[in-house]
Amino acid sequence: MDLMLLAPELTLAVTGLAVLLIGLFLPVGAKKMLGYLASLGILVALALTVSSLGTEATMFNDTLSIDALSQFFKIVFLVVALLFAIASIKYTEGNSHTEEFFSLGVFATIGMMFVASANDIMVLFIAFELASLATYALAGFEKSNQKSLEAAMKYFMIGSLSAALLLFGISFIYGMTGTTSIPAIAAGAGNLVTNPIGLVAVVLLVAGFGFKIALVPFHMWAPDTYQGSPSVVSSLLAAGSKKMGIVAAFKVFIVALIALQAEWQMVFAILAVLTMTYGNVVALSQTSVKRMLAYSSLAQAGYITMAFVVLTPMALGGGILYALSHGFMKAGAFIATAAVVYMVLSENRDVEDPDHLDNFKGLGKRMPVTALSMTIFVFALAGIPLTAGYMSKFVLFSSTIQAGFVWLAVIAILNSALSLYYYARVVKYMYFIPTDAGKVSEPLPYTIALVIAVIGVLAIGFWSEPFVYWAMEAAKVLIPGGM
Amino acid sequence: MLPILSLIVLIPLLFAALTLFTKTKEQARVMALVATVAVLVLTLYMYINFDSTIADNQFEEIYQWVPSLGINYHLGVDGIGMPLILLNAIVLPFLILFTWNDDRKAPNRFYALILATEGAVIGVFAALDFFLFYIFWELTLIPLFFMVSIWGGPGKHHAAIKFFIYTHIASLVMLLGIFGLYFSAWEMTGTPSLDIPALLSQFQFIGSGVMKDLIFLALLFGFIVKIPVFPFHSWQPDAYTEAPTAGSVLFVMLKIGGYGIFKVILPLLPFTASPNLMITIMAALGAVSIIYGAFLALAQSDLKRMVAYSSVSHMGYVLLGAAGLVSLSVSGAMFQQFSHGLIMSIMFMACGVINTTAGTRIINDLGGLAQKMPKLAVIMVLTFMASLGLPGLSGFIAEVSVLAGSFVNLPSYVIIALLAIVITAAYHIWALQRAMFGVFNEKLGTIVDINGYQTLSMGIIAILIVYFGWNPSPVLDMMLTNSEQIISLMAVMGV
Amino acid sequence: MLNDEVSILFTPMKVLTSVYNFFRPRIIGMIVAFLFLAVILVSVFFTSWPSVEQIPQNVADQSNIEGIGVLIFTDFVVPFEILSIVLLSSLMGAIYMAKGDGNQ
Amino acid sequence: MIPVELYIGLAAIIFSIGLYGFMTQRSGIRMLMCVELMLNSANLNLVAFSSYNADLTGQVFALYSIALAACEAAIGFAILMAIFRMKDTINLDTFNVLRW
Amino acid sequence: MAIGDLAFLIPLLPALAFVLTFFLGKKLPNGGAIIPIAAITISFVISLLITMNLLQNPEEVINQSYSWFAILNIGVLVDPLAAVMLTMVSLVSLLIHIYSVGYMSHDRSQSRYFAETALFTASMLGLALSDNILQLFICWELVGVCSYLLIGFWYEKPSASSAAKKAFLTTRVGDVMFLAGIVILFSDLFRIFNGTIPDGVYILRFDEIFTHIPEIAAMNANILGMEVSHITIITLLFFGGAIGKSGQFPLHVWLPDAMEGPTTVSALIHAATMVTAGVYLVARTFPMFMAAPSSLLVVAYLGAFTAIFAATMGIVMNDLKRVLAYSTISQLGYMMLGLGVGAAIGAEAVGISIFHLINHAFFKALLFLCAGSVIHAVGTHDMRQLGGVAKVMPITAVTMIIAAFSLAGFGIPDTIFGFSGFFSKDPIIESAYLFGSSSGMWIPYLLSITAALLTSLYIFRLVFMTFFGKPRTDYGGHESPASMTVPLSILALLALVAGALTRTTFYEFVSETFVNDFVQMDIPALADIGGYHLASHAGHEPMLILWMPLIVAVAGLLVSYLIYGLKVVNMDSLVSRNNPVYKLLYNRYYQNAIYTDFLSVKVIYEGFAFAGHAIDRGFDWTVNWISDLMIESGEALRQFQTGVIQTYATAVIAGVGLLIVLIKVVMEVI
Repeated sequence: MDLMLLAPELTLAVTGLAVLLIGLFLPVGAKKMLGYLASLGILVALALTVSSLGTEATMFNDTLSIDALSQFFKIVFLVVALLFAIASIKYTEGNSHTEEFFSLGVFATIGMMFVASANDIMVLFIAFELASLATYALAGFEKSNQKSLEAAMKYFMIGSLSAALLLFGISFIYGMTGTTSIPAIAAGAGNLVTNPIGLVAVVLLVAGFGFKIALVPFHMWAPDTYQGSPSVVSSLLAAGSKKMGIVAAFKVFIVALIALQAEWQMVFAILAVLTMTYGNVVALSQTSVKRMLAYSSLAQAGYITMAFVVLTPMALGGGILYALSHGFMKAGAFIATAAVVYMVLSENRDVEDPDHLDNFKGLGKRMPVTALSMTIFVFALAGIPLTAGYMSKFVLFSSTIQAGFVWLAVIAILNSALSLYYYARVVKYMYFIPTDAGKVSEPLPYTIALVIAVIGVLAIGFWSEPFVYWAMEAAKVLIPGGM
Repeated sequence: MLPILSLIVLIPLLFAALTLFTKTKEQARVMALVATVAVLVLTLYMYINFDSTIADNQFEEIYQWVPSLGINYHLGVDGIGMPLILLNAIVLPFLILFTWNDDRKAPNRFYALILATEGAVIGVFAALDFFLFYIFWELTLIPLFFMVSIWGGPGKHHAAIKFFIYTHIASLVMLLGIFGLYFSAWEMTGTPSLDIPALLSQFQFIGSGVMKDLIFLALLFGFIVKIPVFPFHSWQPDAYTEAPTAGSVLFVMLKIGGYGIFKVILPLLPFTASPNLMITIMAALGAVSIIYGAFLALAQSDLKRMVAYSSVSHMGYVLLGAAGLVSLSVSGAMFQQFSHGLIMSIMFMACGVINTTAGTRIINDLGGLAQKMPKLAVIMVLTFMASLGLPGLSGFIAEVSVLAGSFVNLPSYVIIALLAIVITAAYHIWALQRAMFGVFNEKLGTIVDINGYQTLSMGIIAILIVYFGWNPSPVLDMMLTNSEQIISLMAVMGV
Repeated sequence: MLNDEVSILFTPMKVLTSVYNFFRPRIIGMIVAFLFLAVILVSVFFTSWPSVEQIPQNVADQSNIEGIGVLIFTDFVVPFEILSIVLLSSLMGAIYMAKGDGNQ
Repeated sequence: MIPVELYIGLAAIIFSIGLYGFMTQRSGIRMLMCVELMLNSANLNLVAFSSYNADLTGQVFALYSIALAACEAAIGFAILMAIFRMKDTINLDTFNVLRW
Repeated sequence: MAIGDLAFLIPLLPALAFVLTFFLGKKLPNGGAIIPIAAITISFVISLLITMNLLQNPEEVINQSYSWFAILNIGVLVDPLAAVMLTMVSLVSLLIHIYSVGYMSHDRSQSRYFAETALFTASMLGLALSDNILQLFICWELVGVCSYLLIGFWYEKPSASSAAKKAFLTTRVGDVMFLAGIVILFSDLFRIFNGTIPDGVYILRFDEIFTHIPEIAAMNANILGMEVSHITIITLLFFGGAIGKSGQFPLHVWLPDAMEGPTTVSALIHAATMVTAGVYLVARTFPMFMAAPSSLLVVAYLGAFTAIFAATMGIVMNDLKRVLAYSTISQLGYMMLGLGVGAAIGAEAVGISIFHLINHAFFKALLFLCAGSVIHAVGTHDMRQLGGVAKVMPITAVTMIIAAFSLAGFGIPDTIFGFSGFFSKDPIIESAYLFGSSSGMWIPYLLSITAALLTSLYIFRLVFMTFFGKPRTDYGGHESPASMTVPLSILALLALVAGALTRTTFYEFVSETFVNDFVQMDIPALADIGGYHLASHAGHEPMLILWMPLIVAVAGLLVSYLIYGLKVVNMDSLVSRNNPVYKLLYNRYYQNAIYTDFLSVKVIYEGFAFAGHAIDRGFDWTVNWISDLMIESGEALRQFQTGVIQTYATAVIAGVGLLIVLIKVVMEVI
C-alpha cells in the first residue's frame, strides 16, 4: 500500500486546515492570500493526481481503489475545485469569513475525491455526505441574502431526505448481501435479483444519487439552489458535486449491482428522457441565467445518464468524457455569470436579480473576455463542434446508436437542438442587444478561471485523443470486458 | 509538397481571428482582402494542378487525430468539391471589395465573420473525414448566425434563431446518419473509421436493409434542409432576407447541402434497400421545389425575398439533376450550384445596393431606377437574365443539362420543372420592370449609382457568368468526370 | 384576498377553504407516504432475507464494542477519517451559519 | 427468533412516518426531526441486518451514520437559525422566492 | 483559305461590335454606329460570297463542329437554307442600321441602341447558321432577350417596359415548349444510343437528329389514352416555339405591342431578325415535321388561321405601326401555311415559304422604315391625324406604295411582271389549293385567299389614309435625310424586282438543303412515316386559281380606294363602339383581357402564386408553432417548481414510490 496514492487527498486536507488556521490570524484585507493558498493546494493535488495516472492499487483493506476511473474523476473534481477556488478569490474579497469559504470548498472536494476512489459503500456514503455537508454551508454563504439562505435550506432539506433514502437503500443492500464492499456486493448480488427488495433498493439508491445528479423528479432543489447560491458555489455544485453523484452511481450500479442491470437500466432510461426533456423545455423560458444554466445542467445530466442505459464501454467512456467536459463547460458558465453578477452588484448593490438576462445586454462590449468565454461555454453546452461538448456528445450519442438505442439517440439529439435556442439567446443578449452602459474592467481572478475553463473546453474539442483515451480506460474499469 | 488544402482552409480562419483584433475599418478590410486574395491565389494554383480527368481525391492530406475513435485529419478534393472551392475563392474577394466603402458598426467583427465562413465552407468541401466534415458543417452556422443577428434587418433575431435551430436540427439528424454508417462499418471491419471514402465504400456491405435506408434518409434530410428544398425551406427566405448583403452572399456560397448530395448521397444511393423509392423522393422534392419556389417568388413584394424564393426554385434543379442519374444531369446539377452561386451573389449585392440607396426593397415602391443607376441596371438585367436561365449565361448550361439529362429517367418530373420556367421568367421580368424601368419614383429622393468598388466586384462576377455560359468546360469537365464515375456505380447495381 | 366585510358573507366558504388548505398537503403527503410504505412493506415481506441460523451470542462478553472498535481501526479506518473531516466541516459550517451578521 | 422482517417492517413504518412528516410539516425543526427519524430507521435496519448476518459492519455503519446525522442536524439548525433571524419564522413554506 | 472557313465570323463580328459599341460607343460620334455597320457589312459580304460559292456547288455545305461540353457541340452549318437566310438578315439589318443613324440621331442613348441591335443581328445570324438544335435554341433565346431590350429601349415609358415584358413572357411560353421538345429529343436520342455516345458524335446536331428520325418516330408515348409518336410531340413542341417567336395564334399578342420600341427596331423584329426565326426553325427541322403524323396539318391550319385572323384586326387599327404589325402576323401565317402544305408538296414547301420570308423581309422592312420616316417627320403615328403626307415626303410615299403593292401581291401570273410579294405569296396560295385538292382539306386555301383580300384592303387603307387626301391635323413635315432615304430606295428596289429575278434559282437552291454532303434526306420516305401523300407540283391548277390572288388584291385596292380615297361610304357609322364586330376587332378579340387580366393576373398571380404563398405561410406557421409550443410547454412545466420545499419532498418520495411500482409492472409485463 502506497500512501503516496493518497497524497492528493492529504494535500487537500492539509490545505483546508492551513487555510482555516492561517485565516484566523489574518486581517480581512490580507485574506485574499487564502484563495491563492487554496488554489495552490488544489493545483498541487491536481499535479499529484496527474502524475499518478495509470497506477492501479487498492488500499485500506480494499476500501479504496485507485484506478483509471477514480483518477479520471479526481481530476474532474480537482479541476472544478481549482476553477471554483480561483474564481472565488474575487468573490470573497473583503469578506471576513474567507477561510471558512475556502476550507469548506476544499473539504467538499476531498469528499468528492473519496467518492471517486471509494471501493466500499460505507466510504462512498460518508464521503458523499462530506461533500454535501460542506456545500450546504457554502450554498448559504451569503446568509443575509434571502435567496442564498433559501437555496441552502432547500439544498439541505432535500439533501437530508436523499441521504436518508440513500442510507435506507444501502441498508437493504447490506441486508441482502451482508457486506458493504463493492466487489463483494457484486459477487453476492444474486439474492437481490430474485427478491423484490432488490428493485426497492435500486430505486432508493437512484433517488439518493439522483438528488445529486439532479434527475427528474429528484431535481427540484437544483434550480432553486443553483440560482440562489453564490455563483461560484453553483459552479462547484453543478460541475463538481453533480459528477460525484455520477461516479457514485457508476460504482454502485455498474460495478456493485450489475446483476440488477435490467431494473436500473429501465429506471435510468425513463429518468434520462424525462430529465433531458424537462430540463431543456423549462430552460427555454427562463430569464435568470443561473436558473437557465441549472435547467441546462439538468438536461446535461440527462445526457450523461444515457450512459447507464446504453452500457457499452464506449457509452460509458462517452459519459465519463462528458462528465469532464461538463465540468469545464458548466463551471465556466457559472463563473462567467459570477463575473457578471459581481460586476452588476459592484455597480449597484441593491439589484434584485443580478443574474437576470437583462444584465447580459451588451456584455460583448462591456466585458469582452467574459462574454467570449460565455459564448464558448454555451456553444459547447449546445454541442457545437470543436468544443468539449461536441466531442463528448459525439462519443456518447454515437455509442447510443451503436448499441441500437436509436430512439434514445433521437430524443437526445432533438433535445440538443432545442437547447440551442436558450443558449443562443444568451449569446444574443450579450452581443446583439445594445446597452448604453460602458466597458468595465474584468476582475482578474474570474478571467483566469475563465481562460482555464476555455482552454479545457477547447483542448478536449481539438486535442481529443488523450481525453478520449483516458475516458475509455476509465470505462474499462467499470466493464472490464471491453468491446 | 505544400499542404495546400490546409492552407486554403486555415488561412481564412486564422485571418478571421487576427481581424478580430484590428481597430479600424481600414485595417479590417485590408486584412480580409489579403486573406481572401491569398485563398484565391492558392485555389487557382491548386486548380491549375488539378487533374480533371480522374475522379479520385487529389491533394490529399492525412494525419491521425483521435485514433481511438478512428478520427483523422483528412483533407482532399475531387471534381465535386473543387468547383465549389473555386466558387468561394472567386466570390469572396469581390464580396470584400463590394463592401469596401460601407459604413457599419464593428467592421472588424464583420470581416472576421466573413473570413470564418469562408474557411468553414471550404473546409466542408475539403474534408474527407466525417468528423471533420461535420465540424466544418456546423462551423458554418455560427458566423452566419452572428452575421444575421448583428447586421441583419428588422426581423433579424427571429430569422437568425430560426435558421440556427432549424438547420442545426437537420445537421444533428445527419449526424445520426453518420453515426449509423460509422458503427455499421466498425462492426464489419473491426476498426473504427470516419473516413468518408472508406465509409462510403463499406455502406453496401451493411446487412440490414432498414438500417441502410435509415442511414440514407438521415443523411438526405440533413443535406436537403441545407440546400434547402421544399418543404424544409422555411428558414431560408427569412434568413436570406434579413441577412445583410454580405451575409446573403455568404448564404449563397453555402453550397454544402448540394455538395453532400453528390459526395455522399449519390454514392450510397444504389446500395440502399429501395433505391427507386429514394430516387422518387429526391426527384419529387426537386421538381416541387422548382415550381413552388417559382410561384412563391412571384407572390413576393420584397425584392430580396423574391430572390430568396427564387433560390429555392433554383436549388430544386440540384436535387432533380442528382436524381436524374445521367452523367449530364448530375454534372448539370453540380454546375447549377456553381452558377447559382455566381448569379445569386450579384442578385443579393444588387438588392443590397437598392436597399441602401433607395431605402426600400418593396418592388412596387421602387421604379425607374435604371435612369439613375445605369450601371446597376446593366448588371442587374444581365443577372436576372442569367437567373431565369437565358442561354449564353451560366444558368442555362446548368438548367438545360439537368432538364435534358433527367428527362431520360424522370420525364414527368422534368415536365413539372419545365412548367416553372415561364413563371421563373415572369417574376424576374416583372420585378425588373417594376423596380428598374418605368417612370422614376420621385419619392425615393436622390439616388446615386453604384460606386467603383461595387461596379468592379459585380462586373467581374457578371463577366464570369457570361464566360461560364459560353465555356463551362473549365469546371464542368471535372464535374463530368466525377458524375460519370457515380453513374458507373449505378450501372453496376442496375439502378 | 377577501376583505373582512365581504368575507363574512362567505364564512362557510372560508372555513371550507381553510379546511381544504389544512388538509390538502396532508392528504397528498398521506397518500404518498402510504404508497411508499406499502411498496416497501410488500417488498420486504416478499423477500427472503438471508440470516444466520442463530444470532451468535458471545457468552463471555455480551458487548460487541471490541469488534466494532477493531473494525473501525482496521477495515473502516478510511470512513472514520473522512468522518473527522465531516465533523470539522459541519462544525465550521454550522458555526458560520449560526453566527450573527456581526461583520458582514 | 424474531424474524428479521419485523425489524425491517418497523423501520419501514418509522421511515414512512418520517416521510409523511417531512412532506406535511411547515416548521423546519419538525422537518429536521423527521429526517432524524428516517436516518434512524435506516440505522435500525443496519443494526438488525448486522445481527442477523452475524457481521459487525452494519453496526459500524450505524455508528458512523449517527455521527453524520448529528452533523446534519448541526448544519440544519444553523441554517434554521439564520432563517429565523431573517424572517422571524421557521415555517419553510413561506420561503419560496426562488421558484419556476 | 476558303471563304467558308470564315463563316463563323458572320455572327461573331456583330457580337464583337456589340461589346465594342457597348463600352466605347458613348465616346464615338453617332453612338459608335460605325462599328456595327462595319461589322455587319463584313458579315453581309461573307454571307454573300458564301452564297455565291454555294450556288456553284450546292452539295458542299459548310460544317464545322467543335465540342462544347459533355456531348453537346457548337458549330457552323451553312447550307442553302442558312445561306439565303444569312444574306437576307445581314442585308436587311445593314440597311436598317444605316437608316438608324439618321433616325436615332437625337436619342441620347444611341450607343446602347446600336449595341443592342448589333447583338440582335448577331443572335439572328448565329441562329441561322447553327448546326445543332441547342445552339439554335441559345441564339433563339438571345434574339428574344434582345427584342426585350429593344422593345423596352425607352424603358422610362411605362408602356414600353410593359410591352417589352409582354413580348418576353409571351415568347417565353413558346420557348419553353421548344426547350421541352429539345429535352425530349435529347432523351430519345440518348436512349437510342443506349446512354453511351461515341466520341465525336454530337447528338443534338441536325445530321444526327435527322438520321434517327425513323427510330424516334417509332417511339410512342401514351398521352391521355392516345398513343402519340414522339416525333409528333417533339415537332409540335418545336412548332409551339415557332408560334411564340413568329407571333402565330394564340401567342401573337406581343407583336402589336412591340411597337413601343423605336420604329427601326420594329423593322428589325418584323423583317429580319426575330419573327422569321420561328419559320426558320420549322424549315430547318422540316424533315422531322415530314415524319410526324399530323404535325404539318397543324402547321398548315394554324398558319392559315393566323393569316386571316390577324388581317381582320389589321383593318380596324388606326395606328400606322399596328396595322403593319398585324400585317406581319398575317404574312407569317402565310409562311407557316407554306411550310404546312409540305404535306402535299414535300420539300419544295421549304423553298416557297422561305422565299416568302425573304421577300417579306424586304417589303416589310421597307414598310416599317417608311412608317418610321413618316413618324420621324411628323411625330405621330395615328393615321386619323395624317393624310396627304405624299406631298411632303415624296420619296417615302413612293417607296411605301411600292412596298404596299408588294405586300398585296400585285403581279401577273406566268410572267415576270410582278412585285416580289406576288411571286412568293402566289405559290403559297397555289400550294394551299394543291393541298386542298390532294387531301380534300380546303379550309387553308379558303382562309388564305380571303386573307389576301383583307391584306390588300388594310394596306391600301393605310396608304390612302396616310399619304393622300388632305392633312387632318397641323403637322409640320419634311423629307427625311439621305441616310434614311437611301436604304428606303434600296429596299424598294428589292421589293420591286427581287422576287421576279430570283424565284427559279431560289427554289432550286433551297431544295438542296436536305440533300447534300451534310445530310441526305429522303423526303418522300419520311412522308411515308408521317403518312402524307405527296402530289406532284406543276401548274395544273385552273386558270381562275392562278388569277385569283391578283383578283382579290385588286378588289381590295378598289374597295379601299372607294372608301378611303373617294370616301363614297361614310365609315363613321360602322366605326363605332356600338358595332359589335368593330368592337370585337378593335379590342383585338379581347385577347388582352383574357391573357393579361385573366390568365396572368387572376390565375397565375393571384391564384397560384398567392395560394402558394398561403401554403408557405402554413409551413412557416408550423415551424413557428412547434417552437411556440416548446416555449409554452416550458412555461407550463415550470409551474411544478412551486418553490415550496414540501412540494419538492413530495415529488421525490412520490417519484420513488411510483418508479418502483412502474418498473415492477413493466418488468412483470415483459
